[in-house]
Amino acid sequence: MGGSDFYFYSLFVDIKFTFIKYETISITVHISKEMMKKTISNLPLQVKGVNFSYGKKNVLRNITFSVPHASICGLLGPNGSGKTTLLGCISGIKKLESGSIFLHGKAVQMMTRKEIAREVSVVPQQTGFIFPFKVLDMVLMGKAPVKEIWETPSLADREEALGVLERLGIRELSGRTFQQISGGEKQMVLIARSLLQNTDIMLLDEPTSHLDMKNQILILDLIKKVSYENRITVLMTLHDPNLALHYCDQIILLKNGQIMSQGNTSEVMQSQKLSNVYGIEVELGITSKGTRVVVPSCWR
Amino acid sequence: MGGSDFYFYSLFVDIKFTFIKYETISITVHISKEMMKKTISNLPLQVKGVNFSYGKKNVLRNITFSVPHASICGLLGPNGSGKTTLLGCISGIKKLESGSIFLHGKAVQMMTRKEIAREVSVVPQQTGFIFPFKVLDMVLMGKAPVKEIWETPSLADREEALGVLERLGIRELSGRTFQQISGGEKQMVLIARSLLQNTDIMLLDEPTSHLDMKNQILILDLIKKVSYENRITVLMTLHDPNLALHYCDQIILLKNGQIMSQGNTSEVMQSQKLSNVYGIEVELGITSKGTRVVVPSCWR
Amino acid sequence: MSIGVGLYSLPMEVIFELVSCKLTNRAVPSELFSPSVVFWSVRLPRAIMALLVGAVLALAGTVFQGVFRNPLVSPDILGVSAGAGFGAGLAIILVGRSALAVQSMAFIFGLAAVVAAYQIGRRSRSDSVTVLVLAGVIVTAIFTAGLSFLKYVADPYEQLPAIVFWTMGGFSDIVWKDVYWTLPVFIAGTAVLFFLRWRLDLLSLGDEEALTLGVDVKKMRVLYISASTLIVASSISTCGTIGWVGLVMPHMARLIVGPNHQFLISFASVLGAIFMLIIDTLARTISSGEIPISIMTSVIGAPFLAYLLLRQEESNF
Amino acid sequence: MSIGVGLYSLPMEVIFELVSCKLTNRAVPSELFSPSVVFWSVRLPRAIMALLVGAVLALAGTVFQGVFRNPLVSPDILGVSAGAGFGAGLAIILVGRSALAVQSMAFIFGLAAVVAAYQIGRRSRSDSVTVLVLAGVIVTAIFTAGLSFLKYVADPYEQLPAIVFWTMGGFSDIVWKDVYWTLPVFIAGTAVLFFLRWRLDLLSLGDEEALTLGVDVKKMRVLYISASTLIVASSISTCGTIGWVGLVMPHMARLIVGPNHQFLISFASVLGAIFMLIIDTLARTISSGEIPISIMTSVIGAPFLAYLLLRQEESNF
Amino acid sequence: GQGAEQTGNEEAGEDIVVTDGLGREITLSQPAERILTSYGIATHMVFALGAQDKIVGYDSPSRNNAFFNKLMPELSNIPTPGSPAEFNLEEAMALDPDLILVPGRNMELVENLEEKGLTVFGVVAEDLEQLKDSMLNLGKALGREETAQEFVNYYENTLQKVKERTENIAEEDRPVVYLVGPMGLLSTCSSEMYQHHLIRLAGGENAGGELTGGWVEVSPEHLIEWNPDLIFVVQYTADTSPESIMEDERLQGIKAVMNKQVFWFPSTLNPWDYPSPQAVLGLYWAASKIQPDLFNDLDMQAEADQFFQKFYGKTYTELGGTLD
Ligand SMILES: Nc1ncnc2c1ncn2[C@@H]1O[C@H](COP(=O)(O)OP(=O)(O)OP(=O)(O)O)[C@@H](O)[C@H]1O
Ligand SMILES: Nc1ncnc2c1ncn2[C@@H]1O[C@H](COP(=O)(O)OP(=O)(O)OP(=O)(O)O)[C@@H](O)[C@H]1O
Ligand SMILES: [Mg+2]
Ligand SMILES: [Mg+2]
Repeated sequence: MGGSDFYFYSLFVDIKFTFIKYETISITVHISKEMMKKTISNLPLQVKGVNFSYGKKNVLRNITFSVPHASICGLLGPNGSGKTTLLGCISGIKKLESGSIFLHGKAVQMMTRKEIAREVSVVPQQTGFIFPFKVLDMVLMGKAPVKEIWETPSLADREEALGVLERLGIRELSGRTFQQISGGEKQMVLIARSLLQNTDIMLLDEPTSHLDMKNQILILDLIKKVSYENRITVLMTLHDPNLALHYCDQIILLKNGQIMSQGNTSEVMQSQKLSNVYGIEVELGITSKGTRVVVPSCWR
Repeated sequence: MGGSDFYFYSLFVDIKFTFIKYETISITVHISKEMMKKTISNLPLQVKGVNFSYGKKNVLRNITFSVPHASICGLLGPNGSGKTTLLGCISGIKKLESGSIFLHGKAVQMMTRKEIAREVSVVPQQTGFIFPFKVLDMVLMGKAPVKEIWETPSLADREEALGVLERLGIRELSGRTFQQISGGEKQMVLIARSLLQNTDIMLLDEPTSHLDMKNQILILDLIKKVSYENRITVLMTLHDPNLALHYCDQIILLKNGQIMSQGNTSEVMQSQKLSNVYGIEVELGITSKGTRVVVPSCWR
Repeated sequence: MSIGVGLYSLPMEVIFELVSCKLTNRAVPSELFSPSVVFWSVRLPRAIMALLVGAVLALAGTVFQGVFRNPLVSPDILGVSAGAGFGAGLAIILVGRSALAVQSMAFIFGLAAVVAAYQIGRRSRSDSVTVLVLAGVIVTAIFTAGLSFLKYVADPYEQLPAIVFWTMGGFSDIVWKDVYWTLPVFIAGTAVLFFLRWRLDLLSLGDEEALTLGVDVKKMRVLYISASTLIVASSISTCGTIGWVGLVMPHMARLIVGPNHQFLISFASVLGAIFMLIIDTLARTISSGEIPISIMTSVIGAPFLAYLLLRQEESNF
Repeated sequence: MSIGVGLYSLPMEVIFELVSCKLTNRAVPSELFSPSVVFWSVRLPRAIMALLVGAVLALAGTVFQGVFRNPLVSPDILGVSAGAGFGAGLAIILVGRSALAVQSMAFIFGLAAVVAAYQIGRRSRSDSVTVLVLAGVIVTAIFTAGLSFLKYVADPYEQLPAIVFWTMGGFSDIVWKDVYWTLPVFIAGTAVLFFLRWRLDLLSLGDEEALTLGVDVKKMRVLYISASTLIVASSISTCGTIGWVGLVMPHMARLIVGPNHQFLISFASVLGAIFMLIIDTLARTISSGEIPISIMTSVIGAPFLAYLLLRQEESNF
Repeated sequence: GQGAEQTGNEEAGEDIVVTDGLGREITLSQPAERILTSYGIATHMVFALGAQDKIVGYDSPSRNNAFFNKLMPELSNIPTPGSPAEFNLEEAMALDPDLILVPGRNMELVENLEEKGLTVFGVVAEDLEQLKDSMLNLGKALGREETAQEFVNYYENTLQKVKERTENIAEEDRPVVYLVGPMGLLSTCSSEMYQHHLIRLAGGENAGGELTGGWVEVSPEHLIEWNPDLIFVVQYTADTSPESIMEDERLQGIKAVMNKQVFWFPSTLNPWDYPSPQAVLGLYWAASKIQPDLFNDLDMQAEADQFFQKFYGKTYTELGGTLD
C-alpha cells in the first residue's frame, strides 16, 4: 500500500521534527505514535476519544468514530448536543481538550491550516459579513487552499466557479452581492464554495436548512454523486431524519455530547433509537407507494 | 359589530387627518376608502395587490390574500420566491411599491412602528449582533412595543420572560450570552421573544430551521395552542411541506413573486400543485400507520 | 474627598468651618478669607465640573457606540468638537474675547456640525450608520480645515494664542458661571438618555430587527444623537475638547457590567465622573504647574483599561 | 504634470531642456542653474515622495480596514503615529537634531508601539480584533502622554519647537535622501501587501470562516499588520503624521470599485498617490506661504468623499 | 494677600498706581514684594529690573532656562504654578503673591484671577514701544523705578542711533534677509511679527515680508526665488543650523550661501530676536550684520558685556554668552 507508506513516512518526519522543537510534548507524540501503528490506514476521517469544553461546560465526551472512504455520514442529534462543535473540532477550529482526530491518518493538530483546508471543506451553519462581496467572489474563495499565498484566482478558476454555480442552478446570482440574496440562496452559495474547494472530505453543518424541497434534493443528490464519483467523504449534520434516511450511508446519533448510536443507516434509523435521542416518539413508516419515511408519532 | 364600527371610526379620523396634512396623496386615500367599505372587517391580515421591487428587480407581483382570524397560514415557495420580502412588507419594514396591507382593517402604511409592533411580532430568518447580550435580555426586548419609550422591563416582565423560556424548555439558557449558544438554541430564543411580544399576529420566517425534530414539534404545537387559545393569527414560511400539512390551516404557494395557489391546506397540498411550484415531482402519501406525508417522488 | 486635596492646603476642619459659615449665613472670619475663596470659588466649581463632564462624556460615548454599533466610535465622531472649535475660533476673531460669545458660538457650531453630518448621511442612498459616520468624517475635516484657516488669518499675538488656549481642554479656568450655564443642558440631555436607555439595546440589534420590535429607528437615532450632542457640545464649549474619556470609558464600563445598556448607561456615567474627578484632582495636586488633563487621562486610564482587558473572564466583544 | 507647476515658474521647455541635459550628461547652462536646482532637488523628490506616501497610506488604510473588519480603522490605530512621535521626541531630546537619529528613532518606536499593542491584544482572553484595537488605543494613549511629557521637560526654546515641527506632517522639506531611505521599505511593504491582497478578502470574512478556508488567521494578521506598519512608520518618520488619507482613501476607492480587495488594494494605492500629489501641488502653489497639508487634504478630500457618498448607486456598506 | 480694596482706604496718598499692558489701572499700597509670573517675557523683565529675589513663583517653561539659573541658582526650588497655557489657580493662591504677571492676551485668566481678589498685571510687550511702557510700569510696581528708567534711556538711545543710520536707506539698497524661524529652515516670520520690524529697523528687507500670519511655512522654492543676501537662524529653531544650510544642495545657488552670510541670531544665552529686555542687543547685532558699513564703529561684544553688566550685574562673557 503505497499510500499508507507515504503517510507513515510523512508522520515519521513530523515526529522527528516535533522531538527537536517541542521536547515537552514528546510524551503525547509517543502515544500517538503507538496509536498510529494501528490507525495508519486509508480511513479518511478518524475521531478518537475527543473531549471538548467551553469553559467549564463539557460539550463533547469521549467521541470516537470513523467514516469510511467515499461514504456519506449523517450526524444527528438534538439542538445543543454538540454537532457544530464536533465539526469545528474536526476542521481544527476548536482546540481539543483531549483525544485526537486524524485526516487520512494525519493528526489534525499537527497539520497547518492550509493542509487541513486542502483535506476538508466546511459549510458553516451561520455566516456574518462586513463587506458586500459579490457572489462569484465568495465562491472563488474556495480556491484559496490550493493557491500559493501570493496567488489570486485565475480566469480558469472563475470559469470553474461559474460552472459550479451553474450546476446548482444559481449562475444568474454570480454578479449579485452576498447581502442582497435570499436566505436559501446564501446557503447555496456557501455550498458552491465548498464544492469548489474540492476536498476529499466535506463537512456540512445543516446544508439543507433554508433550502426549498427542490434545492434540498438537488444539493443532496449532487453531494451523493460527487461523493461516489470523486470518492469524497462527507460528514453532515441534519435535522430532518428523512433526509438522513435517504442520503446517508452511515449515521451517528449524538446526545448531550455523547454518541448514542452509530453504524449503517438501516441499523441506526430505528424508531427506538431515534425516540431515545430526540425524546419524542418517532416511527418509521412506509407509504403506499413504497417510500420510507420517519415521522413523529404524534402526527398520526 | 362593535369592533368593525370602531375600526371604521378610527379610519375615518385617519383619513381626515390625512387630508389635512398630505393633500397630494388624497387620491390614494380615496381609493383605499372605497376598498375599505368592503374590507373593513375583523380580518386580522389582508394583503391587497402588493407589488415590490428591489431596484429594478420585481420581487412581488400583485399579491392579494387574507388570513382569517386565529388561523395558521403557511407560506410555501422555492428559494428566492419572495417569502421573506412579503413578510417584510407586512411588518412594515419594506415600503410597498403599490397595493396595501391591512392589519385588523388598519393600513400598515399609516401606522406608527409601535402600533405595528403591537399587532405583529416577527421571527426573522437571520440575525447578526454586535453586543453580547444575555438570552434573557434578548427575550425581554419583546416587551418593548407595550412599554412607553422611557420605561424599562419590570420584574414582572422578567418573570414572564422566564416563563416563556420555561415553556420552550430553555430556561437554563437565560443567563448565557446569545453569541454562545447553538444555532437551534438561538432560533428558540427568537421565538421566545416573539411569544413574549404577545401580538395578535405572528409572522415567522422559517421558525423550524435549525431546530431538531422535538423542538420543531414543540414550537409548532405551542404556536397552534397559542393561536387557538389566545386567538392569534399566524403567518409562517416553511420549507418542509410535512410541517405545513400537519400544522397549517391555510396555505399560500408562492413562486417568482406570484401566488400560485391559496386556500385550505387540504385544497392546496396536492401533489400537482406542489410539483408545479417546486419544479420536482412530489407525491402525497400515507403511511401504514395512517400518517399523511409529502415526499418527493424520486425517493421511491 | 477630592475637594480636600490640592496645592493650597485646606484641612478638613477649615472646610468644615467654611461650610458651616455658609449654612448659618455667618460672615467668614478674616483669616479664612483666602481659604474661603479657594474652597468656594476655585475648588468646588472645578470639582463639580470635572464630575459632570466625566459623566456626560462617558454617557455620550456609550450611547454613540450603541447607536453606531461600532466600538471605535467616540462622541465627537459626527464633528461636534471640530464644529465647536471652529465656532470658538470664529467668535474670537469676529467678536473678541467675550467668554459668553465664545462659548455660545462653540456650542452653536458644535450642534451645526452634527446637523450637517446627519443631513449628508441621510441624503445618501444607503442610509446606514457607516455612511453617517463617514459624513461625520467629512464634516469634521471641513471644520478642522476651517479652524486651521482661522488660525492662519488670526492675529498671531492676540487671537492665535487665544484660539490655541481654547482648543486645549481643561478645568483650570472653571468658575461657577460655567457650572450654571452647562448644568441645565447636562441635566436635560442626561435625563433624556437615561430614560431612553433600554431602547438603546434594541437599536443596537440592527435596524430591521429594531423596527419589528416597534422602535422607530430613525426617530430614536435622532433623539440619541441630539441629546448626546447637546451635552457634549456644552461640555466642549466650556472645558474644551477632552479626548479619550468618551471613547474608553464605555469600554471599561462594558468590561465590568456587560453590554446591557439598561445598566451600562448609568454605570458608565458614574465611572466617567469618578475617573474625571480623580484625574483632575491628581492633575492639580501632583505637580506644580498643571499637568495637561490629556496626559493624566492617558497615564491613569490606559493601564486601567489594559488591566480590565487582560483580566476579562469571558469574551465581551 | 504637477512638477511643472509651482511658485518658481518652470516652463515646460525649461524642464525639457533640464531633462535632456541630464540624459545627455551635458552641463546645465549657467542661467538655468536655479531652475535646475528647483527641478531636480526640490520639486522632483517632493513630488515623488507625495506620490509614494499617498499610495502607501491609502494602501495601509485599506489593509487595516480589511483586517479589522471595521470601516473606522485608520493605519495608526495600533499606535504607530504616537510611537513614532515619541521616538522622534526622545531622539531630539537625547541625541540632538541629527535627522538620521530622529528618523530612525521615530521608525523604531513606531514599530515598537504596534508590537506592544499586538502583545497586549494577544494576551487578552478574547482574542478578537476589537480587543486588538483597544490595545492600540491604550498604546496610543501611553505614547501620546509620553510625548506630552517629553514636551514638558524639553527645552522650550530649542527642543520644543523641534518636536512640534516634527509632529506636523508635510512634504516641504523632502530631499532625495528621504526618498532613498524610504523607497526600499515602501517597495518591500507594498509588494508584500500587493501579493497578499486576495487573502484579505478571506480574512475579512471572519476568523472562523477564514480558518476553514486554509488561512492561518493569526499569521496572516501579523503579516498584514507588520507590512502595513512598516510602510506607515517609514512614511511618518520622514513626512510626519499625515492624517485622513489612510482613513478616507479606502472608502473612496471602495465606493468606486467595490469591496473586493483584489482590485481595491491597487486602486486605493493609485487613488491615494494621485490624491496626495494633487494636494501637495495645490498646497505649494495656491498661496504665498505653504498651506499645511492637513488643510488641503480636508478641503479637497471632504467634498470629493461627500460626492461619492451621495452618488453611490447601491449600498456599498 | 489682602484684597486691594482693603488697603485702599488707609493711606491713599502713598498708593502706587500703575497702568498695565491692557490699559487697566492697578493700585498697590506699597511696591510688590511677592511676585508671581506666568509668562516668560515677564520673567525676563523681572530679571532685567533686578527684582528676581521677589519671585515666589514663575512660568514653567522658564524652569530649564540656563540663563536664569545662572543668575539665580535657587530659582529651581521655586514653584512653577503655570505657563501661558495652563495655570494652577490654587497653587497661585497658596503662594500668596502681591502681584501676578500674566500675558495680557489671556483676558479670561486676568478676569478670573481678579475675581478671586488677586492683583493682576497684564503684560503686553509685542513691540519695543510696549516693552518700554511695560518696563516703566513694572519698575514702578516693583519699586525699581530707577532701573526701569535707566533701561528705557538705554533703549531710546540705541533706537535713536540705529534709526538715524538706517531710516533713509532706499528700498533697493536694503539687503534681503531670510530669518529661519522655530519650525526649521522652512519657517520664517511674516510681516505681522516683531522680527519683521526688527529687520526693517536694522536696514534690511524681510524676505517673507509679503506673508501674513505668525510663523509661516514656506517651500524651498520660495527660498530660491527670494534669493536672500543674508540668512539668520534663530537659536530656538528645529533641525537647522547655519552649517546645515551651507551644506544644503538646494541652497547652493543662493547669495547668502555663496557669500557665506548665514548666521545664528544671538545669543547663546537668550534669543535676542523677540521682544524681551535684551531685544535691543538683537537690533544692534542685526544692524551690524545687515549694514556692516554703517555700523563698523560698533563692537558688539563690548556692547553686550556693558549691557549685561548694567542690568544683570555680570558681563555677557562672564555669563558664558558668545555671539555665534
Ligand atoms: N436586499 C436585496 N436586494 C436585492 N435583491 C434582493 C434582496 N433581498 C432579496 N433579494 C432578491 O429578492 C428575491 C426574493 O427574496 P426573498 O428573500 O424574499 O426570498 P425568499 O422567498 O425568502 O427565499 P428563501 O426561501 O431563500 O429565504 C430573491 O431573488 C433575492 O435574490
Ligand atoms: N461559544 C460558545 N460558548 C459556550 N458554549 C457554547 C458555545 N457555542 C455553543 N455552546 C454550547 O455548547 C453546546 C453545543 O453547541 P453546538 O453548537 O455544538 O450544538 P449543535 O449540536 O450544533 O446544536 P444545533 O442543532 O442547535 O446547531 C450547546 O449547549 C451550546 O449552548
Ligand atoms: Mg449547530
Ligand atoms: Mg427567506
